[in-house]
Amino acid sequence: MILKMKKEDLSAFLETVKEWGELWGPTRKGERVAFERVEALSQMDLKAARTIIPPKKLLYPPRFTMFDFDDEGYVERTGDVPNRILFGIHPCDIHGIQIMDTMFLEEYKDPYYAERREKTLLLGHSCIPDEKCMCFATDTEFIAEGFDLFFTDLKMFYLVWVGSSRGHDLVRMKPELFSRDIGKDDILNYTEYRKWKTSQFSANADFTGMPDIFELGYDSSILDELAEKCLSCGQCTMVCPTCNCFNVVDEVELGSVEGTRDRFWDSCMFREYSLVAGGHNFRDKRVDRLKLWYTHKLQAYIGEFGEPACVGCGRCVATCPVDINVVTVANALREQEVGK
Amino acid sequence: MKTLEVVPLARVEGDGGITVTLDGKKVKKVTLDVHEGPRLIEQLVRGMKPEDDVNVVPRICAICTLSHKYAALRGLEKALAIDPPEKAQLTRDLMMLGENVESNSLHTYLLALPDFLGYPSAIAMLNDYGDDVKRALRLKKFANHVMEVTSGRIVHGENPGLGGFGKYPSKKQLSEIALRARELVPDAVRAVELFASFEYPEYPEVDTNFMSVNAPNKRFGLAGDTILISKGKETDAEDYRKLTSERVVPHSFAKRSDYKDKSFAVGSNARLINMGERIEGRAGDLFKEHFSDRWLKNPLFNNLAQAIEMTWALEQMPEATEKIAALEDPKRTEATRDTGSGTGAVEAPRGVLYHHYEVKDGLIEVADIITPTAQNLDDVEVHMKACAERMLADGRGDDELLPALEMIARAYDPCISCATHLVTLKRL
Amino acid sequence: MRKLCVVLEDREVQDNPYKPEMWRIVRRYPLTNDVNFFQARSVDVDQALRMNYLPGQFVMASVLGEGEAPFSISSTPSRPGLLEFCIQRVGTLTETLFSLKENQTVGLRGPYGNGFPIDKMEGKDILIVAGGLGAAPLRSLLLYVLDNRDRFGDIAYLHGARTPGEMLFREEFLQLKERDDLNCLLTVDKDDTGQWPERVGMVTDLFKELGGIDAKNTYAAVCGPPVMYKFVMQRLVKLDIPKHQILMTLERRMKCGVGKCGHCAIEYLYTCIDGPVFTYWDVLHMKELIGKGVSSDVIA
Amino acid sequence: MSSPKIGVYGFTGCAGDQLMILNCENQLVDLFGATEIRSFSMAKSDNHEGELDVAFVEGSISTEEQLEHLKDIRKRAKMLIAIGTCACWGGPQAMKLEEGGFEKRYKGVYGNAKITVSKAFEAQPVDAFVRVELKIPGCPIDKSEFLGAVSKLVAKRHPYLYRFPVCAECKWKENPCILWEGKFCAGPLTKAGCGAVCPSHNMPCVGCWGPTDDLNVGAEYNLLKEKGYGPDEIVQKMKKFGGAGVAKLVKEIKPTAKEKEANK
Ligand SMILES: Cc1cc2nc3c(=O)[nH]c(=O)nc-3n(C[C@H](O)[C@H](O)[C@H](O)COP(=O)(O)OP(=O)(O)OC[C@H]3O[C@@H](n4cnc5c(N)ncnc54)[C@H](O)[C@@H]3O)c2cc1C
Ligand code: SF4
Ligand code: SF4
Ligand code: SF4
Repeated sequence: MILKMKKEDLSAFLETVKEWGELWGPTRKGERVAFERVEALSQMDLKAARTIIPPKKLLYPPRFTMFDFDDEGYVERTGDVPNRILFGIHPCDIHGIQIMDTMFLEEYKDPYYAERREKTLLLGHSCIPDEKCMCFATDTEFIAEGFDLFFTDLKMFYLVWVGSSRGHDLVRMKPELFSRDIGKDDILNYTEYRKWKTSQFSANADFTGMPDIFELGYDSSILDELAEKCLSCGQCTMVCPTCNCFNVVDEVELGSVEGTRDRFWDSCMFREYSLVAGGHNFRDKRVDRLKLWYTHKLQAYIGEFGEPACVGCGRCVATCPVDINVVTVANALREQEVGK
Repeated sequence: MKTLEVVPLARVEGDGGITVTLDGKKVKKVTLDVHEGPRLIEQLVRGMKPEDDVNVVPRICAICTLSHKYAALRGLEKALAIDPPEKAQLTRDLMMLGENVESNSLHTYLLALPDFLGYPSAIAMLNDYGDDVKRALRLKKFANHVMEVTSGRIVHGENPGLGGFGKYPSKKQLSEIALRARELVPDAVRAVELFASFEYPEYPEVDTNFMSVNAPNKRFGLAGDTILISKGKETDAEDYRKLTSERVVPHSFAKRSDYKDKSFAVGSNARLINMGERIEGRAGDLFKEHFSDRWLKNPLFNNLAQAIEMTWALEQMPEATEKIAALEDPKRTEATRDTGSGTGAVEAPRGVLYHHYEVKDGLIEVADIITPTAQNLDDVEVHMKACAERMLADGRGDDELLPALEMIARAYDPCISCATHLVTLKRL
Repeated sequence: MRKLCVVLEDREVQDNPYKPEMWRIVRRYPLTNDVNFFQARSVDVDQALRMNYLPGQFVMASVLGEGEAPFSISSTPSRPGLLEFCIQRVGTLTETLFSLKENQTVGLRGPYGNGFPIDKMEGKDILIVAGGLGAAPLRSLLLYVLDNRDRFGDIAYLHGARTPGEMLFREEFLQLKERDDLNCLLTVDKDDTGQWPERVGMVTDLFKELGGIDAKNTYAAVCGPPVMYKFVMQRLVKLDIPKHQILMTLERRMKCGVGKCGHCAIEYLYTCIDGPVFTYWDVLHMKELIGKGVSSDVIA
Repeated sequence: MSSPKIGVYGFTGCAGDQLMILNCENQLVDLFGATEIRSFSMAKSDNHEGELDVAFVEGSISTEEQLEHLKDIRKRAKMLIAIGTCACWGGPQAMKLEEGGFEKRYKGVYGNAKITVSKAFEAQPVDAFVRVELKIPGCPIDKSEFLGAVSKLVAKRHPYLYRFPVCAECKWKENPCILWEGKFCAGPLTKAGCGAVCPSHNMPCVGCWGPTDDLNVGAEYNLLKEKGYGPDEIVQKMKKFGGAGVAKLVKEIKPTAKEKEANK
């Protein structure tokens, strides 16, 4: 279902749906763009290309408690998650959440992710690509499903895709703001918009044939050259919408048998990640870790699911201080040369 | 009731000791020794960029970390001709108020009070003075919070930098501080009342000099560009060397200072003696009520001075936070030259702290740091010696002498990483 | 045929796959100087019934306040009730496990992993090659095939240890030698006791004593230290056992056991759900492992 | 469970770590309840030396007298834990470790005057002299990291400290990267545990937790050089806190292929 909404009505709409839960959206403070809890549309920056951390932080916080325990056993800590409406997420991030859903909601469903996912409504928003966006190369620049509502900004008005029954419920909270009256001009407008968006990309990204190119170039020294530059800082994994690795530790309370089992974001770029007891490390060399990361994103996942585990959001491009990212790695492998 | 938090605060000491050498009834020597290992920080920062120096020098002392940071910033900003924005200045003032309350509350209530009340430690006071111990902890916790909000963390915060702050406290944080500061004023006043109610023994009384930084605009404050010497006399902070001729003594890794061959005192006492009349509000009234000529001779009054000062600091906070909140967050000011020299003088809780720098082509060539405890050491020895002599003449025994001397040493609030309270008597 | 395989529906019984259930340690005693035998019984009977597993599967074991780690089940599902493990003391969690007394509890969840493909192995000859701690999962397989003796062809069990003192389940295996429906060959690298009744030498030397095997009809299961794999694989390939009938278990760091934490991933395979049992053919495709001992020589 | 006997000792440093222990207002009661604090001279005067289960040692070692004391503590303690970056790595006073020049610097401060208290030498971390079971770094230590480790010890469990760099925590806090702006940040070289306080205040990490397990000092060096920093300045910035640990690492910095080319 696609509806139409006047742009000036958005604020009122968000004000209404806030009744259902906390409103979250992209905010800017200097260089920092982040999804934060807001009170009104005016606090959001809908023009920003991307937040530093993707919306995964709301579904899967950097560190949280899984269980409380005492000497009787473990009791899961769930149930304290508020309802949230996440406004302003872009198609790439919704694709990212879909990949996370596959990870966490299918076989062995993760109750922590599931709870937050269940309580978070996704209200997408169209975006203006910048020079780092490469969703055109991963086929994630548009989105057809996975959201509750999706707002496409066509300058004069919004086209609003209703993607779920819960999205529809939101519409029903303020039906007078929406119309079904879509005419020929609107369709033309939308076609123009798609063309315009497609013409905006400038990143030099091309992932075609990646699985084979990876296979062929796996042992090439090009990857060693890149790895020599890698700081092992792990920023790339923290900002990637499809990175889901975690570590688990137990904490105990001082002088007591009680404690918590906590879980926090880990990174395959860290040495400890593949370290096993006795000191053996399956990926002691930085290049082995780099290979794991990039085979996972650009090869293995394609082999398994037919699409890369990269949604083209450009975060690794915007984050890695030494320019190691899906684009530079793919190009280096293809051209057998580390680009400038 | 279970309020055991005070236990560890019973005694704070550093690595060192006081040695009193007696020969019959005569005092041969009183020395305050510092065994704390040497760190040579001034030498280490040579060749460093100023921005790196301000990370390193606060590590001289965990209790006065912000004073070191501020003194270094002042010295280096002068050297590099940086004029920090007003909001930065105000926020620095606030952070200094925080450090002042933290240190003064700890020292008055938890370290000195047991001495005056005749308890071995603050924990021992719990039964009879439990409320006071709780007051102390309240004040200290709040002051730590002020330091954390302004400087980034409780100890060695890196938020204050050259030309300004990395991040300014939020309006919400500021208004919370204002509110809490108002609530806590009575706790500070109570300390004043307690210390004003004691009899101060005459044994340690000796005339001495007092030095303190002269706060600008005829106000009471904790930083400035000139130094006041025993009221009246004023010297530019850049001439700090004339005020504090430093020397090394064989029994200590801490250097000593004197002024014109005579000892002098710095600290709350000195600040109030030199500038106390400028204080307004409740603290001003308290000062007028309790100040007397005996303050000029007897270091034990330092505790009373600290309590009054703590009241002042709390009273300042609401206005300080309002001013900060009213301003937009400015960018940090950049250096306008890369060669120059400057001396930063601030009032650390225990007295004047100097950081002098000479910078050449963007690198530090000379760093000279003079800590308040170093300046006080001679004065501590002078007063202890006088006290010991008089008490011995009066036929007092070692068991009375020892605590009396400890009490004097502690009254100066010697910084824990440079000096201590432990007294040993050595009979020849 | 009895269905032992843990299927999806069973898994969903556990609504929080990370949640350990409490089990009581009923016995714990040393097998060697750094390996202990643990026997555990579920505190909750239903839980014990749910714990139907395959040889080669593992559980995640928790000690309160210390953490969690994967351990192969050493007992056989053909003797239900108690779970058995043999655990080597190598790090933090294992050290704390060794400090637990009988009757104290541990948290267990599982079983996880694919286990050995029992269905496919039925009717075939079975060749088991164990080295060191590799005997932990292989004991489960061995006991299972022996308990279901009529459903398998010839069975050979080859086991190497460094010294007699370091051989896990030494007495148990020596006793198995008595059986004439099993070719049980035991060897030690070095006999430091002078009392060792069996062979001295490498596991690979035992292959000489196997006699002729019907390679195409044989499933080989191998588990042991990395160096052993290298040589044993060469032998097995030389014997002409098809590479997809050579089974090996891989070990990786694990934090969840259910394919979420990422640590055990090798390319797109997760050791915890796609493994830990892999065929040699699978492993030959793992680029990460090529050139790292396991498979290099065979490719060359 | 009998409560472990604990001692807390301070050597050359700022006493900040002991102060942080005292600043754990809310947990102090528990700490004193769950353990038997035999010696903690900064906190109390009735100190009993003797056998210890755990000795916490703050500060670097820089005089003969301290060294004797340290060895004595080691002898009495089942477990010795270095707390704070000075004890773990040497701290700021060890930043010139392995560069020589101690005598000169000593004279620069004390001139030729004789100090009889004890003989001084260049400050070094505790593990340069005795075995250390665990390092809890930080300048000063972080309350929760410290208490987390102590709670585990009291419960007879193994403490777990983050082994990855500050950058991880920095990203958890969603800060823009300072290196990206072309400015120095020691985050990638520094062990996490502080919560990335400095980058969260828009200030670069100065490295006060000391080096982390896994870092690429060469890569950071090259990156900063590309951004216009001079070689000496980079090394100096890296060495501010990490003392012995970083001194070893900077030796590994090798010229890049490009530099080698240029030098030819
Ligand atoms: C499928 C599988 C089956 C195993 N079966 C057995 C067995 O039957 N007996 C036995 O003694 N050991 C077995 N191991 C190895 C065992 O898991 C490790 O020895 C154990 O994790 C060491 O934990 P630790 O806390 O003592 O070591 P530490 O070095 O302190 O490790 C800390 C944590 O890292 C992880 N970790 C470290 N080493 C390993 C490793 N080798 N594998 C997986 N995670 C690791 C764990 O989460 C562990 O708790 C098995 C491993 C796997 C993957
Ligand atoms: S690839 Fe870049 S972001 Fe990732 S760990 Fe290496 S340096 Fe850090
Ligand atoms: S700002 Fe510093 S700590 Fe944060 S990610 Fe960048 S390099 Fe790491
Ligand atoms: S960010 Fe770096 S400098 Fe700041 S506290 Fe953490 S470790 Fe220390």
